[in-house]
Amino acid sequence: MTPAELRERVEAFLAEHPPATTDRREFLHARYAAGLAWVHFPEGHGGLGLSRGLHPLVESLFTTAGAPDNNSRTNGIGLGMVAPTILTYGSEEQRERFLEPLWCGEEIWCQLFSEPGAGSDLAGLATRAVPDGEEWVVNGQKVWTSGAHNADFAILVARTDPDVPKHRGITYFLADMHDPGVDVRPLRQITGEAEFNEVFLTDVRIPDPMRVGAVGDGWRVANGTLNNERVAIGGSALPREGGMLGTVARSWREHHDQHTPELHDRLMRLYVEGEVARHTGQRLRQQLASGQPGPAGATMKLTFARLNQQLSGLDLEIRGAEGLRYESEPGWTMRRPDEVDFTGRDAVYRYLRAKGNSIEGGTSEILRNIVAERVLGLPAEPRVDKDVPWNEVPR
Amino acid sequence: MTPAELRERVEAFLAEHPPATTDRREFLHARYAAGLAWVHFPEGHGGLGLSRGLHPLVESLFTTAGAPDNNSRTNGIGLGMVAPTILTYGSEEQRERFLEPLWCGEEIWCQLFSEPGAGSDLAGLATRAVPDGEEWVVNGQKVWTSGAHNADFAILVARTDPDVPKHRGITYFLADMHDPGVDVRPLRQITGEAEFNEVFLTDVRIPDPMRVGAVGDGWRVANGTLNNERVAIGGSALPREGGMLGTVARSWREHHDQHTPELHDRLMRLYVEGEVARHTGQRLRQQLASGQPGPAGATMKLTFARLNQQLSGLDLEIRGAEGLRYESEPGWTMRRPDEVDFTGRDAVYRYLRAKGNSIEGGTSEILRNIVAERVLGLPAEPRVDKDVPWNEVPR
Amino acid sequence: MTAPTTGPNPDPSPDELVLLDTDDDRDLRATVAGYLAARCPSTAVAAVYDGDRSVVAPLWRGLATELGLAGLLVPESYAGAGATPRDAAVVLEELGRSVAPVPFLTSSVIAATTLAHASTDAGRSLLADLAEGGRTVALVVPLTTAFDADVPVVQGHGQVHVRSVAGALDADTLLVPVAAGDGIELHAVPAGDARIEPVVSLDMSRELADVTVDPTAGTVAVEGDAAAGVRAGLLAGTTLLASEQVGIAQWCLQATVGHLQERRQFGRVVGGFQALKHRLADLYTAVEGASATARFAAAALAADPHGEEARIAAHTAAAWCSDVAVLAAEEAVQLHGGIGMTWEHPAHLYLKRAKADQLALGLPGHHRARLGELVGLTV
Amino acid sequence: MTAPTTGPNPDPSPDELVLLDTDDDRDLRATVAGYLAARCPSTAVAAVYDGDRSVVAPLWRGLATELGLAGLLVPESYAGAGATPRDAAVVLEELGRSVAPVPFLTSSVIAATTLAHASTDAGRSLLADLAEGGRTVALVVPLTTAFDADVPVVQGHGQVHVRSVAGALDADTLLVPVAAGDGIELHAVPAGDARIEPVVSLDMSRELADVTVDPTAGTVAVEGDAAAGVRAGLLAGTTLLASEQVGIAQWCLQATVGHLQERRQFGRVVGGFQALKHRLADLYTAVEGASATARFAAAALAADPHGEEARIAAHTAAAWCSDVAVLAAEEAVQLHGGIGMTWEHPAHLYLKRAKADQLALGLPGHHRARLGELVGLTV
Repeated sequence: MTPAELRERVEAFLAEHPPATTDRREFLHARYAAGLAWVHFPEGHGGLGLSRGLHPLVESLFTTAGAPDNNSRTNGIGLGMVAPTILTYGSEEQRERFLEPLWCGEEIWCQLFSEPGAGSDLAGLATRAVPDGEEWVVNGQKVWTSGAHNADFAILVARTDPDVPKHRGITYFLADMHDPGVDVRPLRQITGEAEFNEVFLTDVRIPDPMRVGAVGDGWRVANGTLNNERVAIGGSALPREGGMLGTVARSWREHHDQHTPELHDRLMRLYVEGEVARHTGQRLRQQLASGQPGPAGATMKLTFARLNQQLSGLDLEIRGAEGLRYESEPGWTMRRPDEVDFTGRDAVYRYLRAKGNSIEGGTSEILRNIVAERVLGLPAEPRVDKDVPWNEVPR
Repeated sequence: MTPAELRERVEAFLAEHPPATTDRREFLHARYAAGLAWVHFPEGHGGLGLSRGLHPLVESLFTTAGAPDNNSRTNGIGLGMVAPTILTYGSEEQRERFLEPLWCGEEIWCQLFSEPGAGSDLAGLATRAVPDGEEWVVNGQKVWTSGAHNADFAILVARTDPDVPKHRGITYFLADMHDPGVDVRPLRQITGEAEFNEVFLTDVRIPDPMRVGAVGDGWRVANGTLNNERVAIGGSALPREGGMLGTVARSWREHHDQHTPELHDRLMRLYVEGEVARHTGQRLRQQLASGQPGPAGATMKLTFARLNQQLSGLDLEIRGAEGLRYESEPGWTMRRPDEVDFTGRDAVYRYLRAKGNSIEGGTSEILRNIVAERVLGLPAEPRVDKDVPWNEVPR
Repeated sequence: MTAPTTGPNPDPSPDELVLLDTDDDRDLRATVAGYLAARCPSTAVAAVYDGDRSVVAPLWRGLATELGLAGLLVPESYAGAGATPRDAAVVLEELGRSVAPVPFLTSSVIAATTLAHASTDAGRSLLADLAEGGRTVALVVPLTTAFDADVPVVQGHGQVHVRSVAGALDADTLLVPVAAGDGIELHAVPAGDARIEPVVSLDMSRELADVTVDPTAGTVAVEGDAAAGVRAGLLAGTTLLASEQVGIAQWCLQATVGHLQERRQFGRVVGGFQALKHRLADLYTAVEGASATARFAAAALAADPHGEEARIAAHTAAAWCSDVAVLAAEEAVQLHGGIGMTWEHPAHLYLKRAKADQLALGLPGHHRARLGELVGLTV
Repeated sequence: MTAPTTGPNPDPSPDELVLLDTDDDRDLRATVAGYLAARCPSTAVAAVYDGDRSVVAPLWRGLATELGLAGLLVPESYAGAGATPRDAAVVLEELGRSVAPVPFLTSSVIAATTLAHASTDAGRSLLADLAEGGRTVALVVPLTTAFDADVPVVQGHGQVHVRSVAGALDADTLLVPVAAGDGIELHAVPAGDARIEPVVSLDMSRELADVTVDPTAGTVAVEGDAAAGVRAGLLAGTTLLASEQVGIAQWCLQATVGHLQERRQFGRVVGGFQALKHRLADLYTAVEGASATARFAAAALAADPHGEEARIAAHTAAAWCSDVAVLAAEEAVQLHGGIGMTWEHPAHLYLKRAKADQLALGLPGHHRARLGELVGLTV
């Protein structure tokens, strides 16, 4: 289907379901049924089996038409990571059960992957899942779980066989966050608030049909999920002066008293890098659209994190004495925000929060390894734990 | 002995041997005999057994008095590396034979360490030394030998036992560069000239008494030599705007037409770093003088290399169109200079030559390993070749 | 390939400034460090961010009077310790190392050095009270004021507003620069006679306040042209802030190295991964440079507080140490991984102090530009 | 810890500029690359530094006429290929990749684009001759002239001297900007009528010359205000120099990765050491950015040569690609170890070209400052 044809199809749908007058829930389910939810998904599952590159076009047409939102902000993990994983690795039963309510924003998802002892080395995870009849019994601790306190379901990786090397003893599950054994506790971060959670799992029971992929094959499935995450990051087009760059450019234009040639050149260096990132992202999307596989996500995320951090740090210098004040509500007071808010809060928040950008979703160190090994073909790190049973590796 | 007493001692010597009227050779041998050659050496070997920290004082008093120079420029390796090695690891016979003519600049030394296949991994060297009666027969190729074409003697490391792990099969020798088996060929570098040489060794014969340290103990001795090298680098005090910084500051003052705020801030960043390096060096010398061991050389050499490179690169930008011209004699024409000339030649030469500063005498990568492991106590790299016989390691 | 070796020493300066700790320095450091270890846990500093300032007053009283640090830089003739900026540098390295929420920099360095120019009995007795720890004083200028900028004076009638003042919350006496004719005089105003509103600050361990004060209030402490005194105070503050930044940077480097020596991933000690080793080696080099440079600046100020060398050294130290402390804190957060992003781990306290210090008393770029003017390198 | 995911696409721009090679691009690239591989070995380029320029003339004749690149950007109405800057970008990536010592940039890009403003028969026929490869033309300005600076005109009487001109040594015709009233006109001067002295240059693969010429000599190619033409020529030169820099950077990255995949030390492949892996990953990211940005600039120039977008993109590409090419060449020399410092290894040819290109047509800092003015960010 050509972009033009697709555009017609969307316009036809909008004519039939005027956003202004159509009930939100009805609109969303109709859009799903029409295959216009995510056009790169197969027919019958909210898509039309088109190329991924066409999705942004559809998205923007609906946005422009004022179509109702499907909780894309609070359900980012569900839409960005869970859905493609269930589509690719899940059972037909799981697709039927989960994809539509997920896309419609009726069921919110979170991700139970990282652990205190398994961050970059996710495959070293220690949460155990033991079979018990038709169910699995899960015990362990997860951390850095965003949205766990709002989530209905979670994607979960647990160790089902400690006696084999770490990558081979992991299994991937869909867990019910309303299970009594799930204890969600806020994890306060340096901004003062708690975006994330620690999740303690005590005898959580998961029916075997909620397993994704084969027993012991969870590492492969988890990598599928994480690749989607990296594609999602920095994967969408920004206008010039979009994102953090626009914010800092505005504060430059507002804080004339602080202008010095030195701050100006640093701003322009970052402006140039922002433009470079924009053009790089555009080319990566064109490669994706034309079916050329690109290293995509990894380099974009590296750049996104560095730019956010350098820009938000420079912003404080540009603001001078005002940069020393943290006056946007609620200041340091502990709270549970629904999302990262790089626009609504002040420069101090942005500076501190941006520090997480090079850690969350794969540290910049791990991403550089990925680029060096998978893109440049340089040798992997010497792996001392690769062929050793998980329970014999020192930790 | 206090600095004041030492100063008196030097002034007495100068009164007895007026530099203006004393024969150069006579003066140098007298200074050696008086223990004022290198006061931190033991009595009888040109020193007074004082602390190393007092040497600069003596050096400057003699310089100020216009005392004759001992070829310190052309014999830098002899003075900086060979002498301390012979003093610490050599036999009494070797000290007697070599130290005085070395210090007086009558015998010039070079260093036969690096090989095409053994640069950073010096211990992987492949030059073989085989015993033959009271002599050793040496075959192999060395590279990056500065001054080999002027040298009378060389310090040489060669493999005497290929069947043990690399560090244990190396022996350290003093070699006669006039041996017929020594073939010195110029190695042209990116400046167009050939400061260094390749040295091909074919059945070079070395009497066993010219061995330094025990057979198989050469790695330990070589490390002693290299540590001296690193102490020597950046080890002497510079005035403000000394070295490359002064050169570039001058070109800033001369090239007014090229001034921009951006170039100015980059210049000032490097100016600050230059001052920081100067203060750091001063403190390191004070630590040395007060007998506190410091990580010394490694961090200074890292800084020295980076500053030289960034300053000389900035200099070309400051000069604009003039920075595109390589007009100092002899331009690109191949020649054999006696020394690195950061002051006599033009900015293009400095830019290109400075590139070597982060490679020669230990690459910056190796130096960072040294700082991380020896100073910060971080783990060493996984060593796959540590316990493997040298001749079984792939190369 | 052999590096060029260095020639004979062109500048031995046998009487060069000493950049090492003396035995006295080591004793002073041990005393301060021990006191802080016992009375200033990082949990107490973090509590300040949640509005619990209970650690502040007793800690400052103890440092000021028990250890007698309040008057460290005050001449003995004013009941001070008559110590030099070199000694204050040692103290500030330790205060930075534990991000102590005390007004030593604002009262005992900036205000005390300014008051050394006191020209009235009121001013002199205030200095003596400060020295004994009886009074804590804050100079009422924005924290971002550079020592070589025009002194921001309070002028106009009635209540005048000064934003983002450091040390005012802890002070019982404010030192207010007031326009007097074509000069500046300093008024000593009881804190109770001014409105001092706390500001939610990036760095709550040096919490700012907005001060509203009547320029005619208080007694005159320095008459005529007090600008010289204010500049001297801010010069001392700039010079010694660099030592605080050194303490911050050293803590961050040490904590990060310690963490990476313990933390294991992929069956290896994380500190053994070469990319991290090289970053830490570079950071170590930068921090070593910072500590030598800050000490040089303090020694230069001690040697000649009015000399150009002291100003050159202050600009150099401010430009370098500000950025190094921020770099060290940012690397600490990053290299601790997720844990460094949590409230529970103290790294954030150092990040916030380091970033606030970078903006304090003139930006690094400002100091580089001014340094250029002093050494004859201008655009 | 999960990264914030991105919301719906705010700017899909379905008609955005294409930054990928088309099939035609791939054919053109293969043709040029194949020709250079056969006729421009790095040893021949190194020989130029020793005064042996024998590779230059036949190589340029072949590229200009056999491959028909001389008139690539010249409209078909002037016997040119009527191609766009996008095509020229592909050619310059390949010329950069083999540091080819040919005047394509100076004659076929800068001079040709300038002459497209020809207003006389002499000028038009010169453009046609250039397009057929019959003539090679050089604009007589210093190589460091920026497209948005005042056009440096030759004025005065008798012999006037212009230093550091690129392409003049290879040209048979010089294009001389001459002051005419309050405007500028361009004179076409036979090379034989001027003194052209070779300059020992940092980059001998684009050897400079000092030109001495009589402003009254030659025939008028562009009358009245030729400044627009010169600026257009230099804008095209700046835009496409970025693609040359991309070719340089890509060669350096590829050669370094290749070397490190082979070289063994400590019993390990050197490319497996993490510190080097991370540096190369960062370099790769920078080089990928450079290639997307240079291509965007060429596409923007093709889309609207007079538009602001083209100027914004040119400044951006010049600022980024200049520094990335230098970084890539410097990393190549460093990471090849000693061998990269030798004359025998080609790395130095790329270092010299990259550094010279950084100084050409305006420094990166100049382009950043001008970009600021265009996007409304000024000091």
